[in-house]
Amino acid sequence: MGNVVEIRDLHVSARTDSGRTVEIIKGVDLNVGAGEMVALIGESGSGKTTIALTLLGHTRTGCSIRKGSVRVAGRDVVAMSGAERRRLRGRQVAYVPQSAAAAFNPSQTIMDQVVEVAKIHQLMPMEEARQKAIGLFRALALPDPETIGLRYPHQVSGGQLQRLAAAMALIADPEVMVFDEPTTALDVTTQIEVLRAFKSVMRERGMAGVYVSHDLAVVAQIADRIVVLKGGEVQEEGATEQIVTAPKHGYTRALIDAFHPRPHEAAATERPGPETPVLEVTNLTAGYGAIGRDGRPEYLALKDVSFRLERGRSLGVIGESGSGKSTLARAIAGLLPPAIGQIRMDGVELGRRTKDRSKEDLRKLQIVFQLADTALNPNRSVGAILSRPLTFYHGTRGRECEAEVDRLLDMVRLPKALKHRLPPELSGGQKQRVNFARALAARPELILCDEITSALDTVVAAAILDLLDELQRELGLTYVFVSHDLSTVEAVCDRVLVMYQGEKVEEMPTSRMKSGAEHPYSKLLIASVPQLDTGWLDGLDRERASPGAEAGR
Amino acid sequence: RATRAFAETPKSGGSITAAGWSASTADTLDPAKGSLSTDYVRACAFYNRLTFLEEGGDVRMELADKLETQDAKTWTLTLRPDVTFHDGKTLTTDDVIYSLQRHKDPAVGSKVNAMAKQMESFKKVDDKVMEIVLSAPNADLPIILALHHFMIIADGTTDFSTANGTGAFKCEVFEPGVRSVGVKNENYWKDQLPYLDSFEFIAISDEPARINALLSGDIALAAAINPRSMRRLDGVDGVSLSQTTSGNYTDLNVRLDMDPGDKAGFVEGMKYLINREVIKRSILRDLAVVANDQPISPNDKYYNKELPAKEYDPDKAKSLFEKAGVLGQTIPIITSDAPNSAVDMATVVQQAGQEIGMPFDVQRVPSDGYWSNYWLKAPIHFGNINPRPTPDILFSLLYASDAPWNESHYKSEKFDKMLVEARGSLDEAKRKAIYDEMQVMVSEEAGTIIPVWISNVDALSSKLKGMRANPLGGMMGYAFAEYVWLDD
Amino acid sequence: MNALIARLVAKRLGIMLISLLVVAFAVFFATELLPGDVAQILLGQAATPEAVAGLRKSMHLDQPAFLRFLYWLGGLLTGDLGRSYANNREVADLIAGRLANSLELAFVTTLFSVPIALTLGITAAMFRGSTYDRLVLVFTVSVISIPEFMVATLAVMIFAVYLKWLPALSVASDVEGLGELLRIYAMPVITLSFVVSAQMIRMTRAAVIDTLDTAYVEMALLKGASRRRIVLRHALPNALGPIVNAMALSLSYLLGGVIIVETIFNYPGVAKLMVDAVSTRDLPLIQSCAMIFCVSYLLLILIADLVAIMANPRLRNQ
Amino acid sequence: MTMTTTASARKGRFGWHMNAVGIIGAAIILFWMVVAIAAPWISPYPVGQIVDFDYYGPMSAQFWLGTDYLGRDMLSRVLMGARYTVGISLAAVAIACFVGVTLGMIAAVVGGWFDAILSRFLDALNSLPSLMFGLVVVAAVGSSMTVLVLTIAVLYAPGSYRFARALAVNVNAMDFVTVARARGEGTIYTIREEIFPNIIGPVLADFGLRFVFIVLLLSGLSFLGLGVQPPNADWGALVRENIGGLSFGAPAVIMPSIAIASLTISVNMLIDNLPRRIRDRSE
Ligand SMILES: Nc1ncnc2c1ncn2[C@@H]1O[C@H](COP(=O)(O)OP(=O)(O)OP(=O)(O)O)[C@@H](O)[C@H]1O
Ligand SMILES: Nc1ncnc2c1ncn2[C@@H]1O[C@H](COP(=O)(O)OP(=O)(O)OP(=O)(O)O)[C@@H](O)[C@H]1O
Ligand SMILES: [Mg+2]
Ligand SMILES: [Mg+2]
Repeated sequence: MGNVVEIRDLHVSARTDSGRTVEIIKGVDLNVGAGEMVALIGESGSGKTTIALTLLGHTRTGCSIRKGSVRVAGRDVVAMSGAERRRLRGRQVAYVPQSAAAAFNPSQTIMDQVVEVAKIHQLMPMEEARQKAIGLFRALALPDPETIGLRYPHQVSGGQLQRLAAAMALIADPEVMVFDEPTTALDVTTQIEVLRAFKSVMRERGMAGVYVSHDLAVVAQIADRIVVLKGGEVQEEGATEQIVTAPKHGYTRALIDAFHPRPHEAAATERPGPETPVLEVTNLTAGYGAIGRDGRPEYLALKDVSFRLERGRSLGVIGESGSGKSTLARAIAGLLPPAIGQIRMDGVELGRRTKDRSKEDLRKLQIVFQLADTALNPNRSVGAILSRPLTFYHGTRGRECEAEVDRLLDMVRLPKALKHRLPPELSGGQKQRVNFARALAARPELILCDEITSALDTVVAAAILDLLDELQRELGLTYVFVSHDLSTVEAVCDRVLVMYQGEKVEEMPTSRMKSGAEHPYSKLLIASVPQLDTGWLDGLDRERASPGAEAGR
Repeated sequence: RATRAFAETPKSGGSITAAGWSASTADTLDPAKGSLSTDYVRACAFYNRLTFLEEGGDVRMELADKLETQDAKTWTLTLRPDVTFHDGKTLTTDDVIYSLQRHKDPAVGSKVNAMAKQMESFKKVDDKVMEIVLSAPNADLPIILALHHFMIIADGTTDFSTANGTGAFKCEVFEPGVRSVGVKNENYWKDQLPYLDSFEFIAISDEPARINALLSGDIALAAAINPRSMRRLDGVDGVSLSQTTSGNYTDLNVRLDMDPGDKAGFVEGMKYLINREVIKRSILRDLAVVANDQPISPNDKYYNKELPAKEYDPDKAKSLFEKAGVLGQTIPIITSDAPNSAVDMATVVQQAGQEIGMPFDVQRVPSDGYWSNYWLKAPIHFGNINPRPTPDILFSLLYASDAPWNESHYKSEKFDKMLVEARGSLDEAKRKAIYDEMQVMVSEEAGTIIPVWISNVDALSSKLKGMRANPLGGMMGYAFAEYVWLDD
Repeated sequence: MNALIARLVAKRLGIMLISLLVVAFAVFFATELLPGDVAQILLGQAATPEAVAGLRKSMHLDQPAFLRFLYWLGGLLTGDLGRSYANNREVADLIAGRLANSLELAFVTTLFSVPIALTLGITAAMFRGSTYDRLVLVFTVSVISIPEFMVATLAVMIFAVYLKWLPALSVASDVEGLGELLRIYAMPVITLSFVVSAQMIRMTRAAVIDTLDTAYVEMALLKGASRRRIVLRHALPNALGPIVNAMALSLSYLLGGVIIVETIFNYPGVAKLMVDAVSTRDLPLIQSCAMIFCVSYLLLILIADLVAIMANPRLRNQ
Repeated sequence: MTMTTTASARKGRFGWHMNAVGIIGAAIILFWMVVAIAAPWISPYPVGQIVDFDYYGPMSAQFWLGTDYLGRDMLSRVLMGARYTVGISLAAVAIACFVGVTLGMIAAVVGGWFDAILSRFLDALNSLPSLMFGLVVVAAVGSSMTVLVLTIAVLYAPGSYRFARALAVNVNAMDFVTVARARGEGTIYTIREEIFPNIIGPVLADFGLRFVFIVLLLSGLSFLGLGVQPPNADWGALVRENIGGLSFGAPAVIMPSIAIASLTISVNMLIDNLPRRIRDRSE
């Protein structure tokens, strides 16, 4: 039997806003055999999504297939008419998007959207389609398979939505499934569930698939073969085992290196004793919604959290999505006034909200957000973004300010020429560096980092983590590092604090994390981190009898 | 053009819709309060007056059978015997006394309160005969009683949501600001009249819309056509025009008691600066007659033919302004859309001023509230005077020292004396002589500059016959409904 | 869900009452600021001081204006709109017929213009960037840049005077049958539709384009849905909120803002009534009209918000 | 993530490029602005002078755009009218949008009572009939160019406010605004530097539409006695006073209409085709 998918010499070009045409896929060949799962990995912007979409005969606005053929089940989608292509989509090739939350129409019930493919292509009576969907829900280990379809997208969790998106793709029994980073937005415990569900369904039905990801560890669990992309070109291709254990290409090696975090070395000057901590949080309780009569908000996202943090140290805060990590950071920064509890910096109690804090207090404590895209004003140049805190806190202006900006850019390893660019003209990694440099510009003592590497691909993330580590040593900074990714925490933190449903369940040194976690939730969390080992997921399945109930919440 | 052949024989039947130019919620069926054309049209259709002013300015008896006097002070009025109101009640002197008396009560809000005050007392002789005693002799009483406001209503009427009159039509619908419908009064005291079975009167304030409605056949009569629309109507089949040059005028008033009107020579300068010929030709498209700064119209038998209109003479005006010491000063002129064509006239004056180095600052103010806020008040402003049937009414309303509408605040004892003298005189020749002199005085001394007489033009479907001119205004002095007929 | 809507409606009604009060006061002071009063304006050229004083007394205008205003407000609470100063009729009677006319016209215009605006807006969004789209955009701007009175006058000249298809006036008095009704409303409705559609078309286009850019629309495309299905089933329901809001704002114009159309077609509606009332300084009538406009404006916005909520399950099921 | 990916394609400074349609729009606007400034020198006749005893005259060598209802030269009137239409409308729309947008942004950032009260107040202002408002203004402060511009600005600011507020509320929820707040920045800085650049695109589009409405409103207000005084007239007023010539297609009514359309359409053409740098800032 031949290949289900055959891509030959694919060239995709895009027209930029200024009218230039750039080539984003430069002659890619790809085969997917029957029942085979091929992974496309590579850094952001390498063209993974673009290739995946060509399997459905689709290119995003402004892009077009310039040359080459994409054969799916023997027919070339490039040469097809619009109507033929419509018939292909959903029925023969199905797509599971990166963010299921965005891919579901918020105003229709899930069931309507899941069976829509059947309706569009008139594959079966609606009742039958519904029954089939319920069967799929069950196969994908979704809770309440009978009724979950009646809910609206916002009424189910992210992990569930991701599985529902898979059900939506599977309803028509397609020959090829295309997964576009289906787990990137999920936290580790959920990710495991989703991966497991995908794997079993695919295996059961013997479908072919293309799996797009930048996460090698994830890919290692699910793919038979891996294709490594960079800049729209194939760098290396091989069986999973080979790529993971014996990469040939330099770029692949860099990817794999980046995956193994360099363990954090504790700060050199281990100062002993009862020095006043930089940050001391006691009994912090905060939440959202209307403030009740007892002074507590309607919904508590943070319950009675306390910890201390010494100068030059870093504290990792981990926990699943919604466990209150960001809320903690926001409360400390004064963006969300706490209902109860105190926050002391250098022994002095801080005001509850930014308005109540002195400029000096604000300067000493800086916060860096997860999404550099939204944290940087898209309309101010990098230079302007960086010089504002300098002018605001230190009154630096003119030439002096320019010099300082250059120094900051240098510090975060960015070329000076970037100063004149606007954020949308930067890559993700560059943006995150600028985001971080802005915090440094204030010359702070304590930086709150809220998932600053989660949105980045591994190579870029590793570079940022290195930078963080280095700056800490150079400038004696103190970090609170919020993340759901344990390996990053491992890379920068001295201690970790595990959060679960708004409560601190455990705190321990990073070094003891793998072995010494006591709380069952901490244990689950730590065990869920994918390993760069093709057998890890299957091994885990054998280890654990039933899939965790938490993820389905 | 207005006086079309009257030889055709009238036909009875049919109904028409006619459109005036303004209506509002203040529309009323109370003749005393009437102020707009719609009010007058309704009043003429639903009520009757004691007398009626004919085309040539002669008085015809209407509800009155006879109106006689010896001394122009005490008048004996005899009513027609056969008149009934719409509700069936017979007309008596009580109704007349009630109708006239109420104008003197300020609470009624009568528009002719000032004129009614001279009717000192009324004496009922019997049901058909009564006496009216004036405070001072006035030979014009029969004409005064022909004014629209002096319509006769039934004794004791206070509710004007419908009309109970003696007129040719009965009021069927009255929606203020919207429309009114009258149906033929079968018991009308005049033989044959009215010819129409019913008529509807509406107002279309937008002039092009009014013409369009006529051209499309939606209405049979469009009143008050703008001269510049003539080109649209000229030569159009099925449309005829009815033109009346009555005493309507828009005047430029310079108050004599205020700067700059109090400076000798200024007013005279203005009289030379105003280009009457241009106003007549360009603004009014020749639907006007050049006037000579006094209010009595050329159709009137008392019109002073010897009195010339001042020619446009910018040089003379300039030297007069120089004499007055105002040359080069910026002088404001208040204008508005409320007085007919006043904005255009103001620009003509302004342009002329500019040429001799006399800058005028033309200020167009809202027509809303113009009459109460600017008219009679601003130092230089425009006014608009509707036709009045007698020189006496005009002079006492506009030029006597105590005149309520003394537009230029003209004051002359000699003038006041002459006015009283003429009023009380039954000697025609003497009156004519006095009025001639008064016209000269006003023309030379007062600050009211009357450039032209404005003709009123109504456009009508050529099926509509029987329209004639009337000194009281357009639409046959608003009384057309009673006299017109449809020809097919 | 019903509780939420009930709460929202209750809150909005509360706000509406406050707004109405504010508007009532504002209108009152504005009227007071205008020179001249009813008596003076009614007497017009004949307004001698004695005559004005007499008339004022007889109309009970000699009481302080503010007192009369409060009195009117009090009457309003019991549903009594008072009597018109200008012609001493019940304000309610004066308004009733004309409001009905205005509502009728607004209703017919809405029926006519909303589908057209939706179609043009949606299709322009579907073919964004195409010549068709550009044409629609230029068309909308041209339409709003032609003065309303010109559109109306042209329409009359063409359809009534030359072609004689339609009457030049739209007196809704004695209508027989649907055909007659359509004939009578045709021109005012066309003119008004020109005026109100432009904004609606632009907003609809923008809102639909916004949703067409979303991931779920792309997803629908990848499921093989046709363009029609994508727009009607996926984009439109999610763009409904902003669209309905824009429509509400445009349609709120149909009651108070149609003075030109009412004048040219001699259509007896409330806009002209209000202008009359202002020019005669007829306080009770001005106030009542202002209240009507304000209420209709707020009601439309409320309806728009409710539609937006009903269309959005996230809000609906809060 | 898609934002990141498109970024690389946008590299380079090509954002200032403007397409042909935009350039045509700008050229027409520029043309009218030059006309507005130079009008008194290039008008062949004084605006108020009656140059022809005929009226609604056709286009001729002597009177390029014919004559109006009084026989005045239409070309001169249109040229001088440009002063008022372009000048007043631009000034008024600029003020209305400036005030509306500023207040809208402040309301969005400050929120709470300030927002609630301001919104209610402006809603109420919005439901005041504009005719009445115009009359009150003339009665209270008289009439001058400044008053006219301010009146229009007041009439149009509430709409602008509503629009800008809705946009600003969305931007206000973005992280970079939170960062500024965490830094301790004041309201003025926040709205000027963080919010405004991100709503400018839609605000400009709104500006274009509002401009069109103001051009037309102008003629209505001059009939109330506000602003442009005879013998001058803005274009809307020229159309209105010559509307009687419409039935025989007099240039006196056609020409000012074309002038209005050319200006309003080109303003919108320019705005719709502004360099992406400016227009798409908020995307
Ligand atoms: N519509 C577009 N117009 C212009 N360039 C585009 C467009 N869409 C994508 N690109 C460019 O094409 C390249 C490949 O994009 P693609 O989305 O396929 O990358 P990816 O590998 O999926 O990245 P990511 O991991 O961030 O999802 C990128 O450089 C991107 O900037
Ligand atoms: N503005 C808000 N209003 C109401 N609830 C909120 C708000 N922001 C967050 N929450 C809720 O508070 C809880 C904690 O949220 P938080 O953002 O702190 O989680 P997190 O641990 O940072 O999660 P993630 O890993 O997804 O960022 C969640 O259940 C969330 O739904
Ligand atoms: Mg991608
Ligand atoms: Mg978070």
